[in-house]
Amino acid sequence: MAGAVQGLLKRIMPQLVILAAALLLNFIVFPDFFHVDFRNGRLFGNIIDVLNRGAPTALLCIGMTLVIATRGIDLSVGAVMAIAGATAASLVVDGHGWFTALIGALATGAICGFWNGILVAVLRIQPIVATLVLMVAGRGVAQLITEGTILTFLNPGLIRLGAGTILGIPTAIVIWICLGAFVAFAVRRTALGMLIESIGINEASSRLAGINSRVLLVCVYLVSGLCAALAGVIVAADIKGADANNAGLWLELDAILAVVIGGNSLLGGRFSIVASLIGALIIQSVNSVILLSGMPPEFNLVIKAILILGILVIQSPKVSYIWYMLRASGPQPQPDRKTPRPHRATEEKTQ
Amino acid sequence: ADLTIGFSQIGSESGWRAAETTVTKQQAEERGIDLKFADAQQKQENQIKAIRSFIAQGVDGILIAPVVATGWDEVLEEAKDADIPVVLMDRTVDAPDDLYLTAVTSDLVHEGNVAGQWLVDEVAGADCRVVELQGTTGSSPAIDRKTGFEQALEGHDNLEIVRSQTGDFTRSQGKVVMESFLKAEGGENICALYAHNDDMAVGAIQAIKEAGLKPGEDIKIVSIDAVPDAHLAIANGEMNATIELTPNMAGPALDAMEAYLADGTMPPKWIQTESKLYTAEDDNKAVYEMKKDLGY
Amino acid sequence: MTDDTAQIATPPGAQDAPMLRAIGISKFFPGTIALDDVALTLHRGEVHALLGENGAGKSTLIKCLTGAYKRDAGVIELEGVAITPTSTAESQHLGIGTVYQEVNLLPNLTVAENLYLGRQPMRGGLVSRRRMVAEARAVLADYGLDVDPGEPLTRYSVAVQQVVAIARAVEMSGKVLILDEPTASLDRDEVQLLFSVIRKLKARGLAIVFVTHFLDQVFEISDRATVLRNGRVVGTRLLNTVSQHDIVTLMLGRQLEAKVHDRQGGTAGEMLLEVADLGKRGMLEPFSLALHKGEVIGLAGLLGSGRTEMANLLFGAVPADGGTLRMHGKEIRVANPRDAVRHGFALCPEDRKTEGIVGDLSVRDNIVLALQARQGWMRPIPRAKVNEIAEHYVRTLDIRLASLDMPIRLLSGGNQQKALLARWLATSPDFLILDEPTRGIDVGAHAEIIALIETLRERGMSLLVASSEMEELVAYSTRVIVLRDRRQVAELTGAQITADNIVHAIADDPARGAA
Amino acid sequence: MRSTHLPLIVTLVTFVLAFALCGSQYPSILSTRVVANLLTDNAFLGIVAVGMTFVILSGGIDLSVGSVIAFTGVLLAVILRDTSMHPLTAFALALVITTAFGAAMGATIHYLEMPPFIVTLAGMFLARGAAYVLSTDSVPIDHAFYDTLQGIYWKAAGGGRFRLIGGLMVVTFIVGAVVAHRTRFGQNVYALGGGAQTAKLMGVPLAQTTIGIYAISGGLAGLAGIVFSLYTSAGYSLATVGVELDAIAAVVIGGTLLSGGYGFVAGTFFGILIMGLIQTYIVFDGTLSSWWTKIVIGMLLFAFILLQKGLTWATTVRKRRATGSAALS
Ligand SMILES: Nc1ncnc2c1ncn2[C@@H]1O[C@H](COP(=O)(O)OP(=O)(O)OP(=O)(O)O)[C@@H](O)[C@H]1O
Ligand SMILES: Nc1ncnc2c1ncn2[C@@H]1O[C@H](COP(=O)(O)OP(=O)(O)OP(=O)(O)O)[C@@H](O)[C@H]1O
Ligand SMILES: [Mg+2]
Ligand SMILES: [Mg+2]
Repeated sequence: MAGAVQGLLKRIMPQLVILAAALLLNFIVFPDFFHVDFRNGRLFGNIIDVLNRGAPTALLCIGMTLVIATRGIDLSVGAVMAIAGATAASLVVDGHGWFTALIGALATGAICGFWNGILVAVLRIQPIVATLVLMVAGRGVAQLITEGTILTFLNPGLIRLGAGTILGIPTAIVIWICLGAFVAFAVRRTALGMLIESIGINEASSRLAGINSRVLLVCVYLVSGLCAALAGVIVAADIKGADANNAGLWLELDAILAVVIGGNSLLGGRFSIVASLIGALIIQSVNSVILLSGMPPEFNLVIKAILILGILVIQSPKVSYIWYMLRASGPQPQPDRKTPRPHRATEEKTQ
Repeated sequence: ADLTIGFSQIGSESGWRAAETTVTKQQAEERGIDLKFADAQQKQENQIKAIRSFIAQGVDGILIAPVVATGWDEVLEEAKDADIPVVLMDRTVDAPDDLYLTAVTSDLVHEGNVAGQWLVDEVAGADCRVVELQGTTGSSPAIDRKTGFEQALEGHDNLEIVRSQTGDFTRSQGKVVMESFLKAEGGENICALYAHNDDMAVGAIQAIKEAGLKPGEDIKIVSIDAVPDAHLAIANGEMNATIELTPNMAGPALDAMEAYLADGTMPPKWIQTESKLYTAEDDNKAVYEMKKDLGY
Repeated sequence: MTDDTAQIATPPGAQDAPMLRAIGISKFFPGTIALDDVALTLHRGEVHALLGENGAGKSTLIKCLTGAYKRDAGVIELEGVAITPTSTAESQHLGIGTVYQEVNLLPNLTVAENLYLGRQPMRGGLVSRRRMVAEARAVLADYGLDVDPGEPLTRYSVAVQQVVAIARAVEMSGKVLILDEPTASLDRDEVQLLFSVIRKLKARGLAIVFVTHFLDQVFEISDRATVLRNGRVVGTRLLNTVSQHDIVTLMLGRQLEAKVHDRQGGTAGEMLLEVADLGKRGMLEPFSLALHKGEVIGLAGLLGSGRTEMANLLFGAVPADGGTLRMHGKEIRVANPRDAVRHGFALCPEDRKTEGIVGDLSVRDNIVLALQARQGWMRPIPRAKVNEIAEHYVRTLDIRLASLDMPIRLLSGGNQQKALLARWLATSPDFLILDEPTRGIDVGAHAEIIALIETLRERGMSLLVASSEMEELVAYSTRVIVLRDRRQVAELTGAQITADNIVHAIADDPARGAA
Repeated sequence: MRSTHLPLIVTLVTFVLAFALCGSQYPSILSTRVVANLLTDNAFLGIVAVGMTFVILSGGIDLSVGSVIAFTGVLLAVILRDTSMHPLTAFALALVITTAFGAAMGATIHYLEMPPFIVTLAGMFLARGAAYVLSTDSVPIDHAFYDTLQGIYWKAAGGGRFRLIGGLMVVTFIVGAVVAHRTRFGQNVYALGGGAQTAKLMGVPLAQTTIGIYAISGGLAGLAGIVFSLYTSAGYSLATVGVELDAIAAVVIGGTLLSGGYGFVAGTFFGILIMGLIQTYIVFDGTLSSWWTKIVIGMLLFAFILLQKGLTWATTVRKRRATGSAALS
């Protein structure tokens, strides 16, 4: 047990360091960054914002991590967010309760995930393309539900999910931390984690070893769909309205970025959800730097690009291998796990 | 004879845009015009493709809501050659004006100007630190509405724009960015918010509330478009003013088109729609009821 | 023993300067010393066998010589000039052609493209595909291979691919040719064709390194042999001065007592599995088979005869399009490997790289994978249990590794094979299917595995073993099924099971082209 | 016909069928105008798609192209506005910059062993951001030379105008096809897609090839940027958002496997035409609302992928049956 914790720490150390650096940067551009106080019933401060605004990405990258671990990718999550938000909104607008709305939204998310799963696992369409379909069409579906308008709602129950608080902590924060913890724990306490990694590394072998790769794949995309749906509901609740066209726009890229910053290989295999979550926070802190710096908006993208690049280079396998070579040897640290990445990219290719 | 008219719409990125589409379709229907609608998904190339297809199809006239001012000469020439009249909606293009019949637009700079003017009068000389929520970086509404607003503030040193960041014309970004403003400046040090569209303003209102301040009182809010939710907010005293950008550009446009096709009457090159200012004085409840079914 | 033997052991015809000399080569991997101060001298026109147990360091040495790995110490001289190739490309330009252990060709290219990658015949600055195909056909003909070079490589069997890889290496090698277990998946005739090519090159004065675990092949083709053990050279011998026995002792560092098995009561046990005309169109003619407990059925046949297909069909890896299976008398459905595992089947596939190992998972996880899969994800095997299982098999199968946590792809070929065996033994199956179980396994392990099969049989397990090695089949089979052209052509039992009989059953075979 | 050519055939057939189908519904689709429009309007997309084909064939992906096009456009516009540089010089400069940019990404991918998806994603932000910094406003280009270039077209019977840029695209495709299939570099690209590690052991110069591939993609994105600026005679930092996805879709519809190693440049050409056809069809129909447009595009994309899968699968199964025995004879 203690060993497991230690292992986890060892695994997420680079991410923690980078996160610390990013927060420090915030502190430099805005000295009051770490200041938190309690205003009309809620914790109030930039740190809280980072946690709160990181929620959608964080939720997305829980599912995305699993998908990527199976050597897949899910471009549709942004669109699924929009659909789920729209569903929830239209349900409450039609006078249903917030719980019904939530369930309805999650259901649509599940359906979307299932669809992706079938395309990937059964029809054997390459994940990028398979999910591209829903990425394109999904937003349309969402707008179909809202008929192109921003569907505003006033249902307090639903709004609480996004803008409310629990014991002064914004609900969104509570949700993503709990879900993240739960999933991370679940995959490691059961054999799921290992089986998912196994099919991500070599599906042929895994099938021959008797793993039910199809069902597993479908489940993984389903989970991704559910996470996206939850994120969608939170985003909609946060602005008291479902904005079909903009909700979660391009957020899939942030989620994938978070997973990679979390040190997970896009080629599947070993994964760590916790690390991905930290990755999401890193991205959000970068956004926060941009907002607080007060630079004119035309610089946003350049700043973001440069910071992200820096981060990725720092933890790129090669660089960390050099690190590791400088520090004397130890049994199998990251480098040897990662350096041969291109390696596996290329074996067991059987089209 | 009932006409076939192609309409190349930018997309459906905002409530206002959706309303414009709805109204256009209604207008066409009333006139018994067969409207061919093409959504360009925010891409100029798609609009150009659409127009070319309209020409190939031999429609009687073309309506364009250009996504950007530049880059239309070539395709407009082709339309001219096929002598199909083109009417621009809600944005002019910088092409020789013999290439299109007329342009039905509001004056974006003017809108910003009205907003600025209102704020100047509102604060009446008192010092006021203003924060600005810009539209999508690079989009002409964002640029012009900024310019207009700044023009209005010129010479009024009591008004100062202390922070200006893009909120991408969306509610959620509006809220996020406003949150950061409130922290970076301190809510009590901000006296007014100028948002380039109502969606962002509505988002910002929520951020202000969550910060424990009273939108409309502690922080004055003026924005542009006059979408239903904005009227509602004004009615609830959470917002102070909005400048209307009418979604009904198609009415005048189609009138001009029909007249021209009927007997070649040349409309003026620019049909400006009015930029009406709505404040708490107006009966926003009523306006809301009236507008809320226009598909905003 | 010291290396002065190397000086003694210089071939008569080699007074001139050596073609390639490597001195003091060392290579360290985290947790392993793969090579420790290794010396190797190759003379012109000699075939030099490189021998050693699994994990002795043969492949690593080769990779260091060809620049696939960066050596940590040592000097390499080619014709007296020190060289430090940093990539295979470089060593190729220097005239060192190599066939690495696993078939290393590109599945997406055609045979010809694979053969000529990097040196395509050009015309007018452009690659001339027609000439490429024509030349490829000519070259492959030397190896008795009549395939369409314009077709994708993957259309042909492992064997064909292996030959193409060899042909490519030969074409590349102006001075040195290195073959790492080239014959692992070849059958007799192909081996003979290969040897005739090697002799030609030898006559042309090339130096040839030949890695294999088949000692009789070593003695047939090689002049000298260098033996590695745990990354050290334990000796270099002129082969006409020593016996197989000496070499084996040198490799293992101990005597290998050859035990003779006498099998009585082959089909003693009760009926386990009855297969009735199972088959798949275009892959394998429907066949029937009755398998008793404690029976080892050997599958003999030439490459491409359909042994792998039979194994795959039985295991549900390839869905059959007809036939029934009855286990313990009652009918069962095996539509996919999961069903098979549930019914106590197990299959060690032929192609360990793409169908066996899960490269990046630790050896530990790889060993328990099948067991875990059968238990389902809800019931994880407790950590302690996992370690226990893993350690048990690492011990009993003598798998050489730095730690149970190292990714399995870092194990040497033979050790990977053992780990896979462990994976399936851990599920304690009733019916174990082995497809080429001893491919790439060293003599010591070879004997161990044969012994293992024996003990499993005695414990009442039933096995189906596909193998290209007659002696091996004879050693453990209680019954031998011979396949030809994807059809069962003969069944030998009891006393009939002799190498000759099997060869005959296979041999009288009209059509035999590719593969 | 070789089994490897199958996807190409499939795409071609699909296009012809689709074209005939649309034509039967809207006869005016079969006019020279529409054909000319297909070439003109998709010129820039086609040119990027050629580069994208190389990248995807090598098992990589390049998300930066859309931004690079926009950047090039803005760069040209700003140069021509603020300096007296001749367009041709500006073109050369732009091509050098974008090619270098691509090469830099390739180098990062190879030497730092970072996944292309991420490196080019960062590249996408960077290029777009650079465009913003140059000018957020859209900058019109009016230069005599541009007018002359735009003036070059052949007006076919039926009013279709075959413009310079359309021709440029076709030329790019032809050159691309030759490079991919008839040069050693091209073969190395395929090898890389088949398996980097194996390719390395077979002596393929990984660094050189990878960098080359992304340089080509960058360079062609630059060329596409030039074409786009000719197309719109302006530079706009918000232009061509998401074009990378269109290009990827075109490449995939064209029968190239995203996992690399299998595919044809020519296939991409038909992929482009198919996508163009979809849009034309939707416009001709003219009844779809904004959201149905999205949905229909998605569904058609899906339909094409499915059709390909189906055809490929059907034929390969037959093939395998054949091989079973072929391998032996
Ligand atoms: N990349 C690596 N990282 C760590 N250890 C390695 C690596 N490659 C090889 N080894 C270890 O080096 C030793 C030698 O491996 P090598 O493949 O050379 O053995 P071999 O003689 O070829 O065995 P075989 O006959 O089974 O092919 C083995 O213990 C193997 O585990
Ligand atoms: N799925 C397949 N499609 C087409 N051909 C195949 C397929 N599987 C095998 N073959 C061909 O059928 C022949 C059978 O190969 P296979 O390896 O199964 O035979 P084998 O008897 O197992 O020989 P070995 O196991 O010694 O290689 C090979 O020539 C191979 O090319
Ligand atoms: Mg080896
Ligand atoms: Mg076989």
